[in-house]
Amino acid sequence: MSLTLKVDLSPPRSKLVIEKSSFDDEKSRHRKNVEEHYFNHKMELFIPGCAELPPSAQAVFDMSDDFYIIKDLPLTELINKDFIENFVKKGSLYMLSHNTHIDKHNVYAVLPTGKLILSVHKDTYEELGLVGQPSQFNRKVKRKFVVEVDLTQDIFVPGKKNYERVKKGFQRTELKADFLLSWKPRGTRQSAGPVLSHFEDSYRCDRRSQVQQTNKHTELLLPVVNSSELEESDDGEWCTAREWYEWLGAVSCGINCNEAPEHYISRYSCPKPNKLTATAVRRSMTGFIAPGRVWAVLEAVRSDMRDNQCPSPWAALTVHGFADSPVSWARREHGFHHGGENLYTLLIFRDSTYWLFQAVGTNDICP
Amino acid sequence: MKRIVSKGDAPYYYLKVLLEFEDKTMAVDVLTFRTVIMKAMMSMYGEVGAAVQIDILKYEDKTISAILRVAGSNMVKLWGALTMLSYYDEKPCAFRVHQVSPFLMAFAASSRQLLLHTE
Amino acid sequence: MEGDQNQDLLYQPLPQHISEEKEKLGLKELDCPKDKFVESFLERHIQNFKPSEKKDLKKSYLLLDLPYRQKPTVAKKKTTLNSREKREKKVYDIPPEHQKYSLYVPLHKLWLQYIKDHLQLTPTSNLTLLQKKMLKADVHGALVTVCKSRCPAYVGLTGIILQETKNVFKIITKDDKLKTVPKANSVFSVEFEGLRAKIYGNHFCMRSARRASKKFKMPMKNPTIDL
Amino acid sequence: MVRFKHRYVLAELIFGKDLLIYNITQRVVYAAVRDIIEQLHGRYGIGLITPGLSVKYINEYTRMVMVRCRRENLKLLTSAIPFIKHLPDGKGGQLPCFLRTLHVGGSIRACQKWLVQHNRQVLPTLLLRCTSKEEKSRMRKSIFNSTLVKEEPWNEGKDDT
Repeated sequence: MSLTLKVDLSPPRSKLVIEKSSFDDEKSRHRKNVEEHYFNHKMELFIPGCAELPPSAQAVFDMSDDFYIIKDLPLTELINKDFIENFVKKGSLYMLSHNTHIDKHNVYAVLPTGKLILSVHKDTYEELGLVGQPSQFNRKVKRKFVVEVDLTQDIFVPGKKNYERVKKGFQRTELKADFLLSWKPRGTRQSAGPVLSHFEDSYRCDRRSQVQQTNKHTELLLPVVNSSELEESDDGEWCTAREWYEWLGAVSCGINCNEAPEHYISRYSCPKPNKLTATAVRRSMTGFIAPGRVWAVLEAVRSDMRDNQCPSPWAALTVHGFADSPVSWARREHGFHHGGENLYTLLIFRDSTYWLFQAVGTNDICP
Repeated sequence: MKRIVSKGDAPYYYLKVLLEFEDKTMAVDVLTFRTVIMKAMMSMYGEVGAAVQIDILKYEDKTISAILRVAGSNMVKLWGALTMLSYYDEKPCAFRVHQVSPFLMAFAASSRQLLLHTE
Repeated sequence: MEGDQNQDLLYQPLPQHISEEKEKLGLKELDCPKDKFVESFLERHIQNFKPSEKKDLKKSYLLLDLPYRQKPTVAKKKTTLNSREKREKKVYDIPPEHQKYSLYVPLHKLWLQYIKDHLQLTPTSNLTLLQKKMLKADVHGALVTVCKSRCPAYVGLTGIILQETKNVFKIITKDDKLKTVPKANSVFSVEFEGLRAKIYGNHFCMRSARRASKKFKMPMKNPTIDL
Repeated sequence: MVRFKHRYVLAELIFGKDLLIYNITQRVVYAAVRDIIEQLHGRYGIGLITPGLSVKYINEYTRMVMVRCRRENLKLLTSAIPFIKHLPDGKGGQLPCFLRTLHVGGSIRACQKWLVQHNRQVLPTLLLRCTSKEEKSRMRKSIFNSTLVKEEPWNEGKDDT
């Protein structure tokens, strides 16, 4: 009987992974976590107790690191032999289609490992003629398919069967998109200029730099956390990790949580116990950020904390991934569903322990 | 090293909403805004629905937009009630739900609205 | 086997112990010819015994039991092979030495003429009428391309149709390979005279002879063009 | 078997102390239940409860009401029933009244069985309320008649009082 009176009012599932570890631990996965989160669009560093960013972190933020946007780039250009030889194989190339929503459009990405990932709709998939996997998130009704093409394979050259097939498929379907691009040549620290000149002749390219923003807080209440304990204490001496995470979110969104307004409006206030701090600084960077940049910031903050450049008990580094990226961490598939959450926060303590919060939405595989 | 994985229902859900009146010049203060939400819940889910605790974490009266917090189990109810609202005080209006997330942090950035300046 | 034994029993001489005691039982040898005895026996026992019946009796044997007689079978003359035999004799198979694209180019040319004749193509021809005609047309010899398929491996395949069965097309490709492509869940495109017709394989799943005679109804059983 | 499964809620109408008989119809109770659901659960509640809701039985003398609803929404109904405070008396006024849920059954038959049993148990309490002797004897007689069929040990003791 189709007419059921049961109404499902349960919210969509979500996952929050909280990990506690130490940077010195050999098994620590923080490096992998940072480096495998390929497509980031916002990075935010929050340091309480300082009016200014500590010097080395400031230096990393100020460093210019541009990214490019290429308009209406056909996918056939991505399997161009010159392009693969000169750029894909000679550095870390990050490319992500822009203004494509993963729940509505086809989304393409090039990972620094040389994989071209296409998250395409059923109709496109049937026309494309390349073998892929149905998406993890709607297995029953196969609506999305993920196709992977390894660009760095030795046999992936013109004339070979697989190459020709991919090329024909791209030509037939005439797939194209705006792409965000960032390229780091291996070894040398030169800019990604050559990539731009490669495309400049035939496509509209734009050079962009990240948007920086600094916010200063004064008289802010800080929740007290215990670096060795994630869970609630028996006598309420510190806040739980989850409470802290919510609070940091509130600060990032510019919510004043020092005092709660009347109950009719909101009952949220800074979790207890808390401590007043005179100043705090929040620096953010928005754009297309390569994981290397995030890693540099993390290293800088850690060295600053080691050198006692700032009197803060901890520092928090939050990295937001693209909601429409086809992958979250490494090659784990990512979808949008309700929110497309794809972000992580590192809470760095002075004693080189850290907490890692990985927030993923409904259409995500647990990292 | 310790790892906690919390799956399933999140304790709270957050919604980024915008209230739109046909009459663009309408000025709405935070108390009225709260009342609009309560009225919406009242008509859809009755007194039981109106009793649901909804926190307005942040409110901007220029754009009439807000960040709401609601218990996970009531999120679908709230979202539904906001969607069904069409009149307040006999003035046509509508809620636009921009973002929904179980993590408040997710509202700090929205990659879909990012880089619109490149257009 | 059992029947044989019974028969033997019936015509056997009397058992030993009876023939030994003949006198005691009062059995006598016949003192007249056998047929006379039978005649008088019948006359005595059958009421209204007509002499004409006697003739009938003479004509045929009177059997005391009825042995099974097999009818001699007449072998039927076979004119055609059934489809299993055809398959066994590899009538449908195209031998490898004939799997050459160049061999079938004339067939394709012939088909182009045929389709031109069949459709009576003019710049002003009615499109719906063309579609209807195309639906009934024979596609052997047409140059088709698989432009969409649920299975990606078939997409992009181009060649001349050599055979059409209920569920598959057999296509010879330009590099002399014979491919069998199922009609279901694929879309084929045929090009001729500057026109491109798309064949939705899901609605084409029938033998070509049946397709020519079948009436296609507009709300089809499988309604969508979705694969 | 594919069918809609229902639940039947037996409730008692309580109008303060007086024993007057009011003219309460099935329609009045139905409207009251719907109104209270709308007030408590809004349009959503109405949407859930309306298919399958009906007042199957009402007895003005014993003041019993039987309300039917779909099995999935039993909780919705039973949680809303106690909030009914008034019933219209048919003359434009409101009658203070509330419903006391006595029994929930899966079929009308089960509810009827329970109701018969219940009424039998209630009869002796009516006896106590009787004032005149004549009334008392009439009551006794009717109790005797109703309990004669099944001899159960409890009514002998009660009869003596």
